[in-house]
Amino acid sequence: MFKKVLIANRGEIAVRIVRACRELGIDTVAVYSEADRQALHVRYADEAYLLGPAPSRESYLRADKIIDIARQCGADAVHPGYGFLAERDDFAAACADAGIAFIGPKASSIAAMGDKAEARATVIKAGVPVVPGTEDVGNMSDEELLSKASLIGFPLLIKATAGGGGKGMREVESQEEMPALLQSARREAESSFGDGNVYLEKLIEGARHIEFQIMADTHGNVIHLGERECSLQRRHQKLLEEAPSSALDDELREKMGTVAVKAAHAVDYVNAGTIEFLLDKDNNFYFLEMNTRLQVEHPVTEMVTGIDIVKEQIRVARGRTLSYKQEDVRFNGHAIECRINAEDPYNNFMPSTGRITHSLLPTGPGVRVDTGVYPGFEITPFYDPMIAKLIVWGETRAQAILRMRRALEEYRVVGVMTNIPFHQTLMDSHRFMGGQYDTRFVEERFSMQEAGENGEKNDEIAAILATLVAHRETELSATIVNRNERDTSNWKWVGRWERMHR
Amino acid sequence: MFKKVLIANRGEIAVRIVRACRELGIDTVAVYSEADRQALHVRYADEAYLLGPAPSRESYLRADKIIDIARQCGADAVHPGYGFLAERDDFAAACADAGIAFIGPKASSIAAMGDKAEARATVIKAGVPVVPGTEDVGNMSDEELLSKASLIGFPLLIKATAGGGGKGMREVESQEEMPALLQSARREAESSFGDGNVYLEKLIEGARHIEFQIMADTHGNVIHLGERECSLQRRHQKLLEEAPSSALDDELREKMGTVAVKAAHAVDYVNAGTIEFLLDKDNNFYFLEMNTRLQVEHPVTEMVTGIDIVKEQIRVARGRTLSYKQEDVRFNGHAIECRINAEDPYNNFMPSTGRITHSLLPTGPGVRVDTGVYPGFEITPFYDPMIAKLIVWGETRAQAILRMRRALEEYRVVGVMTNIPFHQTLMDSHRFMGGQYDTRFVEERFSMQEAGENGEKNDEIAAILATLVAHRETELSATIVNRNERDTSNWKWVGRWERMHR
Amino acid sequence: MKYITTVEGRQFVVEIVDEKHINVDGKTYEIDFETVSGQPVYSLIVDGRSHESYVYQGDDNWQVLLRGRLYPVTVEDEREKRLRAAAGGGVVQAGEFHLRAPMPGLVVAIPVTEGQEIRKGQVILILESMKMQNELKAPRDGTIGRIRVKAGESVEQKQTLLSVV
Amino acid sequence: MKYITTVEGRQFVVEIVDEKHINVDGKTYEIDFETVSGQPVYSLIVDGRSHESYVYQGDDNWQVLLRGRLYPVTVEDEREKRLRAAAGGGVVQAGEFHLRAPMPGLVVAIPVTEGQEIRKGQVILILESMKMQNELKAPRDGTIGRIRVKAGESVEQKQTLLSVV
Repeated sequence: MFKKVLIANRGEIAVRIVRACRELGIDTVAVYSEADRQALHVRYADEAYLLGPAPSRESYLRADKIIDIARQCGADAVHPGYGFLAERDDFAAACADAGIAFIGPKASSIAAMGDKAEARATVIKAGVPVVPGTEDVGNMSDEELLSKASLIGFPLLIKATAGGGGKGMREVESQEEMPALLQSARREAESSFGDGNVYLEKLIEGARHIEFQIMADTHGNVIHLGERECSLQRRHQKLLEEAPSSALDDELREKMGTVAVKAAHAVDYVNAGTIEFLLDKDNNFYFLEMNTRLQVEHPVTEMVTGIDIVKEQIRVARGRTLSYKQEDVRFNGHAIECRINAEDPYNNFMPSTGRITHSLLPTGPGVRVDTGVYPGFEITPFYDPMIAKLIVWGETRAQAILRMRRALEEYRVVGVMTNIPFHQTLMDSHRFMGGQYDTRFVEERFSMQEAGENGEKNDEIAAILATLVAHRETELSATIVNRNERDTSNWKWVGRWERMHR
Repeated sequence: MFKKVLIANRGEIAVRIVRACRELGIDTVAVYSEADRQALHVRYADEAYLLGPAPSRESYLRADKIIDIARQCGADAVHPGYGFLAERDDFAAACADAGIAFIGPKASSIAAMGDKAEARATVIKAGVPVVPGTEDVGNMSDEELLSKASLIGFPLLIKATAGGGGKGMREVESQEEMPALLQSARREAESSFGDGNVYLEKLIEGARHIEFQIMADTHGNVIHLGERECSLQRRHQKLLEEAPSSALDDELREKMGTVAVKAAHAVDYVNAGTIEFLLDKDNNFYFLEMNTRLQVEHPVTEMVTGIDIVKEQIRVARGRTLSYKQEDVRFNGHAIECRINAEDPYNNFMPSTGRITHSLLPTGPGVRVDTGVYPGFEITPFYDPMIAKLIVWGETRAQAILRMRRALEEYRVVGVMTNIPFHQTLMDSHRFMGGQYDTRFVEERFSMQEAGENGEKNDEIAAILATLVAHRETELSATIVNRNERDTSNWKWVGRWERMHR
Repeated sequence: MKYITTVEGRQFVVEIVDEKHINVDGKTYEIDFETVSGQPVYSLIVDGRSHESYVYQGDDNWQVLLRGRLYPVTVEDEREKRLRAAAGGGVVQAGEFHLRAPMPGLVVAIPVTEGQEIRKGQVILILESMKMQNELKAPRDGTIGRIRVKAGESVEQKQTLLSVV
Repeated sequence: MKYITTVEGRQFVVEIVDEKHINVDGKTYEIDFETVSGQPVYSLIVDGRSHESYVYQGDDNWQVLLRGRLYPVTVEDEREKRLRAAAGGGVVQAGEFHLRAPMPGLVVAIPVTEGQEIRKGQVILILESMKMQNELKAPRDGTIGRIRVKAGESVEQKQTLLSVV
């Protein structure tokens, strides 16, 4: 087994990887930016090295520095997590050149799947169905794209060639609005991936986003661990994922799983990866893209299969054969993951920054929380707003939903706004309970306000609470007029009073 | 289903029951003592009523008040948890008389099993093997006991007739020391159960403490959910439990399980219960006692079977038939529970009280924490010292141990001393890893010091840390000589400085 | 002490009788009200019902987060109420509006120019933070006044970006 | 600033060079030392090795809890060291010892009487707390002095129960 693994990431996923290494008896090396000195992955790791200033370009994207550190500290492998350098084939190659194992696919597979246009071409050859769109390999001018658009037909999607996570993605209703949207798409793609290339894809309406988890070893074995339902998105950002999907039956699952495995074979894939499909109302499915890395939502698959995906990643990266054959993979119960973001659900999901002053995690049976934050930690504007993943397991989907409700109600975070109320409202929505939703549901058919109407209202209690707090504050502020008369007990009050105003 | 359940308990188990009710859509009613106004079960429940002053006798043992509250708030069931009123047949009867469902066995079963001496007599009739001892029903004088002692032979155990959890239990090596030990046993029994009666039992040496989880419904169905290994004890207090036990193979498991079910039938048992056995080196097993309630360590069984025991308790109390048949019960992987107590492992496990100022819970895959405390909560001397249960699941026992090590290392509690270091040392002990231990292991063959020698030492880092802290404190105390010159920022320092001296 | 408290248009007269009692619209309740962990998290027991809420100050009101629902609440004592009534009351729609940065970030684009007429809801600035592009919209119709930042500039939280007159 | 630091008999000379450097027995290390969440929990990075520890004050030393192991550490600056040396050093065995309650609880029994000769380790008082009976033992041989409490009495933490002379 590896002796020492460097984790080229931050936040909850870095912590997740530290845990997997610990449980395999492997030493861990954290890297961190100036903003993350107190981050949990730094606190938990055996070694920690500073990369540079807070902005990603000067820290977590500094491939060169990271490889130097790995060399100097004698790490024999690097785990990239997701985001940052996870899908940069040049980084994977550089690790290999430095004689350091990259815990992920071969550089060539990342390149093949990383360029979305090339990926489409590759899987089409392998006989995998894709969404109609521009088949040409990247680099198209606005003019070319505008002309192609009419052939594909509207509505359509502009997507970043180097893209992922909806960045640089725009939806186009008509020829007229397309030029402006091309601009903003290229701009976002440029700032996110340093590559402004985009391509077009027909928009499948009423579609679900279904993805399959792939595990492959270096001996040619490729299996899938079933699907994840990821249709609940906002601005192409996933908000909630489930396994299994209420849209699939065993037959369709096997059919799509087989195609997913075929797509992975097409780029002779190794390690963990995810094949994303669009599934339309008539159960036609189209290859969307492959994420050549560990996925944010991998825990829902772990909960229903009992397989530790990160540990398995490390094993196969070491050259071991997969611990499971396809027939060993059994699905048990239902799992749901809510992404807890530092953002204000009552103000257009505006990101929220600040210091977490208090937090109470939901625990108990069937509840798992993956997080990189804790009370006293500062949420900065430099990285993505996800501060935790709340995952629950239940014998049935209904039980999982009831458990998630219970867990969300227990979860307390003070210091930043979170989208917990959004998830609570979602849990109460009848369409979600019925499993009847597509990728448009959140944006087009869900509103915090309307949905709220279903839940019981409690104006009077709210009035009483606000009045009591207002009253108390008036009294407190009164007690601190004369500073000189303060004694210790007063300071405590003041401290509290100041916190209340943070 | 029930509409409203009153939870006649406190701490982690009250929270556990609130969760089960929530997930079944049942309203919850908490009761609390003056010391528990801010306890988690009060914060989480839908309703909360004050019982009285902190001491149990004036609060959680006030059966009369609790039943009045249940009546007045319209609760249609009461869950007693464990301890307090859980094994008081008069309380179960009183609930029935008040037309409130008691979520547990019939009063008659509690009575039959509650009097340890009678219980022995009952199961003997049913053909269940028991440890040799005084067969007579309680109420024996010291003289009678002393005379019986020589017939049973030494070493032997004095046990409280009304007992449980090792309270009022004493081990006797010889006739000489017996009178004194009888005194202290009766004294402790009196103060714990208001009943000073004791009986004698032969001491089985090198024995393991193995218990079976029973679930029974009102329709005569009784099943077992497998065993729990509870041999790791100190002063007859369980410290760590596992499922399954490394001492059992499938054949022995089935044999003991069948006997356990037979013992439950003997008192036509209903709801959840536990049959405790002693298992000697030659795999002979003896009925010890039946705990006619939910057990502290029930989560390890939940982790390996996937069955929510508390929800099932509520269902069968409502008159439903069991959701599972014996053949539906499957065991998957291995689970371990560490009881996290507020006590000082470096000072004879002396209880530790105080306010928890900081806490960081271990989370992530396969980790579950059941707790009733949080940062800001005060640990008082009135109730038992268990502040949390840390439970992990692994595909194998080895993986469970590695995961528990990881979780214990992550767990931070500041404000009270905990026995976390004890568990960490235990996880490193070779005999524990080998699964080779009996009920005497912790007291006779385990020492924090010796065991520690295995682990790596780090004197130099400890020296550096202590020096840096001492240095910082000297500087800080210097900054606060002149009180009048303080400004806000200073107050913060002072607050911190004061906390550091708590 | 008497307060006039308004929740989404609904008005309550709340009187703090003493530590353990309040009166709402003439009905008296027994209450037990405590702060949890010295945080703006409050535990309130009213006649046996246990409620926990995160209560914090909004720009001009109180925000009460209760069971996954946010209640905007205004609390005024009688004096304040009278004063506002005298002042003609109601929230003032006119006057200059200053667009402030809701969080630290990078100004990506400013699709408007000084003096330009704008509509309520129109995007007037794009701010990038946490790797997301956030579109800041006009709160009402008006004209763009002074623009204090330019594209490519990093801004602090609450920094004034531009004004709408 | 120079300190003489002793861990279980092992002595280290630790010099605080500056914010980022210390010198231990002549060897200089680069360090990054921070407290976490304003708690006595410390994060220390020494030449890349990351350590986290709970450090608190014992009666006459520092207790360092590091990776599940407790290190009792004494830290003295040179002046203190010299003073102690002059005073003859070593922990004083003689003198009156006051048995204090390690936690609040109920005195269950006092199996000794004033003036009674006792041996080190002998049980001199039984205190019930958290439903457990805790036997408090004599720290050394001696004679029971004044007994300040009686069975059945509730006592506060740190309250003096009796003395051993």
